[in-house]
Amino acid sequence: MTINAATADATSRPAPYLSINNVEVIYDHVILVLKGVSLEVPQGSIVALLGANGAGKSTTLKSISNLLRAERGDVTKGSIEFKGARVDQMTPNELVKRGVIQVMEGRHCFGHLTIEENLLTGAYTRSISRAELKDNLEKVYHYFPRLKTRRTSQAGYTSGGEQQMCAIGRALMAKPEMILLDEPSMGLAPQIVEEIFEIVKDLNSKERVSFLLAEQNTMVALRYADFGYIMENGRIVMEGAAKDLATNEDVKEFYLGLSGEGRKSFREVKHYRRRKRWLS
Amino acid sequence: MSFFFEVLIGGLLSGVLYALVALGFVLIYKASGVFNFAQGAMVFFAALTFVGFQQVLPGWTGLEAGGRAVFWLAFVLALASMVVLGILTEKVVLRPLVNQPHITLFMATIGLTFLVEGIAQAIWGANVHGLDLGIADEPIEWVMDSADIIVSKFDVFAATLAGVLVASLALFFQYTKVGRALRAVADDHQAALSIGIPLQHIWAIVWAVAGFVALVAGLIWGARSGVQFALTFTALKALPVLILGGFTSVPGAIVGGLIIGASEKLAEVYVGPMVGGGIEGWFPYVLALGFLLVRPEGLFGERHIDRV
Amino acid sequence: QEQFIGLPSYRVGPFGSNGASLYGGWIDYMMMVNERDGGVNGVKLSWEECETEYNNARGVECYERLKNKGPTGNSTFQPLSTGITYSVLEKVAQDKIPMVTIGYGRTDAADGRVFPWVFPMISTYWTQASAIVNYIGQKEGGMAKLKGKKIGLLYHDSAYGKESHAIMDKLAEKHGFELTKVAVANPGNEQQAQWLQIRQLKPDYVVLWGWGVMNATALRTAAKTGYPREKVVGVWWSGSEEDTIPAGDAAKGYTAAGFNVAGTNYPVVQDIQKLVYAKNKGNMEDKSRVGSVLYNRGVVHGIITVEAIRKAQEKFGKGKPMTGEQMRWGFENLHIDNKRLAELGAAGFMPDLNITCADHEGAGKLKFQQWDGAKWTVVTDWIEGDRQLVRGMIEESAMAYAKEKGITPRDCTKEM
Amino acid sequence: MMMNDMPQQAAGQAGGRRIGDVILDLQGISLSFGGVKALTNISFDVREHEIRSIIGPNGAGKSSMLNVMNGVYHPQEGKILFRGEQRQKMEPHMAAKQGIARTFQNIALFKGMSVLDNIMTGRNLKMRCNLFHHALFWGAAQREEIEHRRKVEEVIDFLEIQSIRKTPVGRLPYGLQKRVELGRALAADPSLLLLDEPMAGMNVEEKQDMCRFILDVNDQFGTTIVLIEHDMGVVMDISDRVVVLDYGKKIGDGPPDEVKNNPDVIAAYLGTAH
Amino acid sequence: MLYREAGQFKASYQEDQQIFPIRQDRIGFAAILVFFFGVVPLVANQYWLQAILIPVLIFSLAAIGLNILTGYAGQLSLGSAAFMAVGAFGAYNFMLRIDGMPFLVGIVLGGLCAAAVGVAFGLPSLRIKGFYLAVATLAAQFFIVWALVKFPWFSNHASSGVITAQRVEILGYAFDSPVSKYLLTLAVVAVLALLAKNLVRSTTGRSWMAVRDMDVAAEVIGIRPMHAKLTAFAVSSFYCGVAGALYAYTYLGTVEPEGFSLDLSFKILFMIIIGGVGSIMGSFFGAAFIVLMPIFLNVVMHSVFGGAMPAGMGSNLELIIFGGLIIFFLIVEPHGLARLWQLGKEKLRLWPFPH
Ligand SMILES: Nc1ncnc2c1ncn2[C@@H]1O[C@H](COP(=O)(O)OP(=O)(O)OP(=O)(O)O)[C@@H](O)[C@H]1O
Ligand SMILES: Nc1ncnc2c1ncn2[C@@H]1O[C@H](COP(=O)(O)OP(=O)(O)OP(=O)(O)O)[C@@H](O)[C@H]1O
Ligand SMILES: CC(C)C[C@H](N)C(=O)O
Ligand SMILES: [Mg+2]
Ligand SMILES: [Mg+2]
Repeated sequence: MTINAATADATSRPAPYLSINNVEVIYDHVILVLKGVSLEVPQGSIVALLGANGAGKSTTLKSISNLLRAERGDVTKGSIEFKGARVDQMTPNELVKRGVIQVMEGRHCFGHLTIEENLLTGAYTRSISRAELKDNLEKVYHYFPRLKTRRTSQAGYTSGGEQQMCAIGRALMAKPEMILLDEPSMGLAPQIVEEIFEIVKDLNSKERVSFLLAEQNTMVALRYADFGYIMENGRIVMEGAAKDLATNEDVKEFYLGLSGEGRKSFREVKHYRRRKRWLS
Repeated sequence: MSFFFEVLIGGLLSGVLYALVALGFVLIYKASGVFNFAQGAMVFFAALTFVGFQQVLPGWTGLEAGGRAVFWLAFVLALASMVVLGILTEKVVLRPLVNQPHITLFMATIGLTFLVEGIAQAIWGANVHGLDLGIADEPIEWVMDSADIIVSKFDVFAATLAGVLVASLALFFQYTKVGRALRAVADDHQAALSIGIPLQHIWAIVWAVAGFVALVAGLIWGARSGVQFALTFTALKALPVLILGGFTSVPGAIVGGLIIGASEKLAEVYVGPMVGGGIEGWFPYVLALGFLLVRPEGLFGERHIDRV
Repeated sequence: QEQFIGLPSYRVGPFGSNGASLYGGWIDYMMMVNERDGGVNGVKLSWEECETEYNNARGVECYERLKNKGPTGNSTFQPLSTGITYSVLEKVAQDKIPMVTIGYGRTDAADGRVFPWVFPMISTYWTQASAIVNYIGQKEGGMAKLKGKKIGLLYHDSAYGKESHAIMDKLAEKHGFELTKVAVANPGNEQQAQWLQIRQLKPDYVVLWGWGVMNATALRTAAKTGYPREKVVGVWWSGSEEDTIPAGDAAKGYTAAGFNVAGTNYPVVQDIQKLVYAKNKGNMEDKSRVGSVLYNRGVVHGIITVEAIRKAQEKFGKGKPMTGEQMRWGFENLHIDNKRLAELGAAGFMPDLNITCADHEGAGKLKFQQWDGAKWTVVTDWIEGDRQLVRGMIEESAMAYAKEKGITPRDCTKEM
Repeated sequence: MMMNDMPQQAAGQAGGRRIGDVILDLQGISLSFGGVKALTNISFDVREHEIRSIIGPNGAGKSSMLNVMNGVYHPQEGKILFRGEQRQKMEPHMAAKQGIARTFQNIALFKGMSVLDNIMTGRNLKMRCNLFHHALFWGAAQREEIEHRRKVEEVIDFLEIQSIRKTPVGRLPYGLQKRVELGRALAADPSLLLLDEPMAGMNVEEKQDMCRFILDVNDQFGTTIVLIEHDMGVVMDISDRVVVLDYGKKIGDGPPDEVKNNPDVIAAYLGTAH
Repeated sequence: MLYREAGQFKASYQEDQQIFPIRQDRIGFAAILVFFFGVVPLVANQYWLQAILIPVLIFSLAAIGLNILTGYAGQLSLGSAAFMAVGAFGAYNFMLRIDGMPFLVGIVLGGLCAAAVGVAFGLPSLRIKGFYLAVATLAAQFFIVWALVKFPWFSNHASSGVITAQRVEILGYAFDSPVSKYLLTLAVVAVLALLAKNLVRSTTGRSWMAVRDMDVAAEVIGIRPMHAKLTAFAVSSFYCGVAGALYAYTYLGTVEPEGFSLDLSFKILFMIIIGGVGSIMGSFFGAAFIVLMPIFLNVVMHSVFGGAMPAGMGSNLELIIFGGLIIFFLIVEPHGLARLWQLGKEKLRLWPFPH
């Protein structure tokens, strides 16, 4: 069922930058969540990881950034390589230093720190001058002007959207090469969603930051991504160039809500639909 | 009236000593959200290690017993032991328990308490020791002469030391990069990990600093009541100070200490006799409770953020 | 042939150092007896320790665990904790194991008619209190001089500390001194308020009724508030090296009661050093503490236990291990006069002792020792308590217990 | 469909939706936290049986508005009338008693409990047995438990979460948690249901399902719904009326089509992309 | 393969609500009951009964009490020992002062005293949370013990403040022997454990857990946090109080206020954390662990090293190993022995397949 849309330009694709090979993840020693996931992110690209709730997107990202252990999860099989080196045994700190950072789903700001302090902690791994730090801060404020007005508030008291911006801004402060972005659009106003994806695009093209983003908002994700993977039940069930996926009938129906004659009103969807399952 | 002041001043000064122990708790709580039950045991461990080295060093090195050289060497070695203890704690206890509920970490520090108490006594024996810092615990004469109020030299010294320690730690937390990272870790382990804050280092640092604070507290308390197992109980004195001042506030520890110290002494002296005395054991807690009802996060503690 | 003795000791926890010294002395004495005499009439002493941590529940567990060890079961139970004493008080009668509580425990158990299985030997807390008052009277130049004097009682705010109240009140009434009780909350490592109160009050003497860290802190704080240590008189649980060494210079001049004295120049202690430590065998990790107050107190425990075995064997068969019941008889008929003490190498080391069916206390005499900054020196001869007064109170209290529990007191004229 | 034996909702039978009277009337609400003005002089109303949406940029005060409605926040100024009665200072559990249920933006499920138990808590208000009955778990308590369990099972069927009944909610993926939260609110048979971004973090298919649930609740039981949502597709499709907030101020109010074309709203919120 | 639930279907909600929905569990549980009620009294010697089983049972009860408060209602408390003391002294005074007071009524009244005191000290929980509350409950711990020492009325003017429990008699039958005391304790604990299990799986328990997990949300859905917290305090203290009364009557016989020290409070806290926070069964595991482990170490130490080691060293090694084991267990399973047990069963269910 895999659409091998990429075959044509396979040769021209850059060497794997981040690659995950056949990774299996088990939580709590008994709950098998990822059942052999493989995917690649070429340097300088935006790759989207799509899939329903509970498919294992976040788990995949966490297995890359090595945050799994803190949740009593374990990579029991497979390997993860970044720029040719195995990274599965590295601490998150080492990974961040190598340029891979994750923005976790559900915001996770430091509630008792102010917005500005939150951003500053983002630069923890870098040893830079005060001036440069300030510069970086300004850059983030430039991307998210809302944060600037709330800079002295404790993050715990800011609105959901503000926290999301704070989390992304904080990651930017680390000046990463590769960002693992988990559901960036969740809870954001449409305008901000667009803005955030514009920022992603911007960083990608201007600063050659690569992105692996897990998204539910398939429509927007596919619009900005170069390549996409679709996950179901802990497995990759489909992969392909973003524009190909966007035109695939199944994807259109199940992930974009478009059927034959274009978008259907939410009011009109009369019956619960059973998703077509690719596997298991 | 002078009696009142005597009690008040005595109370304030002992309050500072409570603060010194409370400080160790605050450090660790602030940096990892862990309520370190082992703080009292660490105070004991530190003091015992110091005294132990003081006793064995002359034999090992031929230095003059009770001399300055031995004192400082013992201090350095005790400090080194505390740092090692801190690092080991991080490696063996905290690292595998990252991101676990606070109560689990709390319990782990209880296990640590047994461990530390056992190790301390297994190495140095269970004997009690005296400890002399060279500053007599006697009234300052000119105050005594002029106002007939007892103010102990030793207490003033200890209070100054505690004040300096508190001030520098407060600044450290508020204004340095590491200080900020510490606070971040306390809020959310996982998020801190995700942005590359090396929890391991941070925790090792904090536990080492807490070990240093424990050493200072141990020396001072040890000089006051001897180096013996009961030093672990100093922690009990620190608890009401903590809740009154707020678990997360370094200056809170000092202010809480002052309030608790002064009021418990005054209560014991003026209220105690009416109800048969011995109220010092619970009075600080009841007082702290009263404060908490007005400010549930302690005087200077961070407010608990509770949003929906 | 072995005589088994279960030792519910404590070597960790807040009183670990006290327990280590005392049980050390006791064990060393038994080792010495085994070495020197090959046991008691050929019956070797054997023992097993059980860590109680000075904790009642664990004490009970130790009691039960040790109960049936050895060929004849545990022959005596001596937990060195009033709390544990209370917890096993009824069990010892059921299991027929004599409990000997030397200088602690339940005071009214000295009435052997009601408490056949319990022996608060040498001296009870009440006798001690009155002996201390007698000592103070002696110092002042006669009991009559006590009238109008002020005595402060600084006590550990617990059942143990409160044990002093009833008797001290009585004595204050009798001798006409003014008694002020000052409580110290557990654990007692902060006493600023109490001593400022004392300073305000300016008592002629302060009786220190403490245990553990409270003692050293009291002395330290007395020094801090300028109260002369010469005027502080401690009870026997406040008068050991464990209390004075941590107090450092502040302890100089402090006097405390004791039913045994410190020092190594008693033949019995020297025998231990010769026969045990010279062979690298002793129980004490820190040999310099051999001869300390609590260590020697442990030796007293040893002497009393061994002499009771000897006594019991005289009646029930030499060279045989004794059962608890037989041991009880031994304890109840224990007479250690000064001659015997001299034979044991313990003349002046502890008071002579005469236990009877009715009187399980048996001595009621104390010596007072003063700390000179490095060691204890005995400053008085044996001073007796007001045994008549105390005995009256004991009997009253014991009878009340008997009534509550439905016990008919033994008729001691019919014993033996 | 199912749940048709829920007694007290007589209205809205046979799928006929009719908007009724004002059920909740907010007049001149102002709320601030320290220096932050979260809401400034906001007035609007909610009518019986309608789906009323609140939209606005992040930090506009939408969630705060919901918190005001059910008593979590107490506004400094303004009046709140529920079914024509002015509310004095109102604690959340009193609001619940009056029939207001809600879901939360950051899922507020009881993490240590199973799905079933979570939804059962929704029926808490309807339970009559006391502690002693519960301790014995016999007779009345058991009967009551079973009776409510039946209702809860209906909710579970309705939301199609039968298979995860006994799973601890902490382990569930985000979307399902949202659904469970809706279930907990529904279990209380609310007359007014406040939903704070119920579809955040869902893909289109799941959103469709969720819309269906919301519409069905609204249709069948006539439950009034106040909805906060950032997906304009959803909001415009299913709401009857929409309020637009911008940094604490109301900048628009009316039927979807009108709001969609309001220039202020476009500038502040929708942007040009939509 | 024996441990499978396949083929067991629940036809009614009633069946689904059973405490042990799986048949094998029911059989196992029945076997355990038979063992403890029927076999143990026949085979256990006095040491096991008096020094191990009775205290384990009593501490289990106290741990259930604390678990209700901390594990289910989320209110951390360090005052459990004090509530035990109230139960013990309460029961003592009821039996002392009211002639012919039946034993069981006496201990229930003792428990009720504890419940009342518990509610009083629980009032601050309406405002104070987490560790702040934990430290605040220390006020209860110290104050209660102080009051019991200070006011001689409580101990019937015994000079030492120590009370001696009256004889235990039910309907003329005297519970004197270890076996009868054991059975009495077991019966009381079993019944109360069952009631506790019922409570926590009912609406009451759910509202406790709701308040624990998120009190704002609980309030929003109509649970009154005040009511939930105070009932938790009341029930919890009641359990601790009854445990305290049993402690005095069937275990020690004589108790003093200081016996109910902070140490004991901590011990009970250890029990629930090691056993499993929020698990009735875990309370039993935890109590057994905390009571047995030091004894076990002590015995092992003696038999392995005997006299070979300096005397103090053995005791210190015990401490070290005990502390180490606590940490070890927490690392292996932060949710306690009860969770370990559950995971074990889950594995068994899947066995021989890994997932
Ligand atoms: N800590 C954990 N312990 C046990 N199971 C977990 C844990 N975290 C996640 N899971 C399970 O792993 C599966 C995948 O979860 P994951 O969070 O990776 O999904 P997702 O694709 O990110 O979903 P969503 O879109 O809802 O975020 C889910 O079924 C979930 O229940
Ligand atoms: N309890 C509080 N304390 C302090 N400030 C608060 C509190 N609650 C809300 N605020 C502030 O009020 C403003 C409105 O917040 P609210 O959560 O209502 O926004 P929102 O419209 O729901 O935004 P979003 O769409 O991002 O969820 C924000 O700036 C927030 O920081
Ligand atoms: C050595 C101990 C027996 C003294 C103690 N205070 C007690 O009486 O319990
Ligand atoms: Mg996810
Ligand atoms: Mg919101």
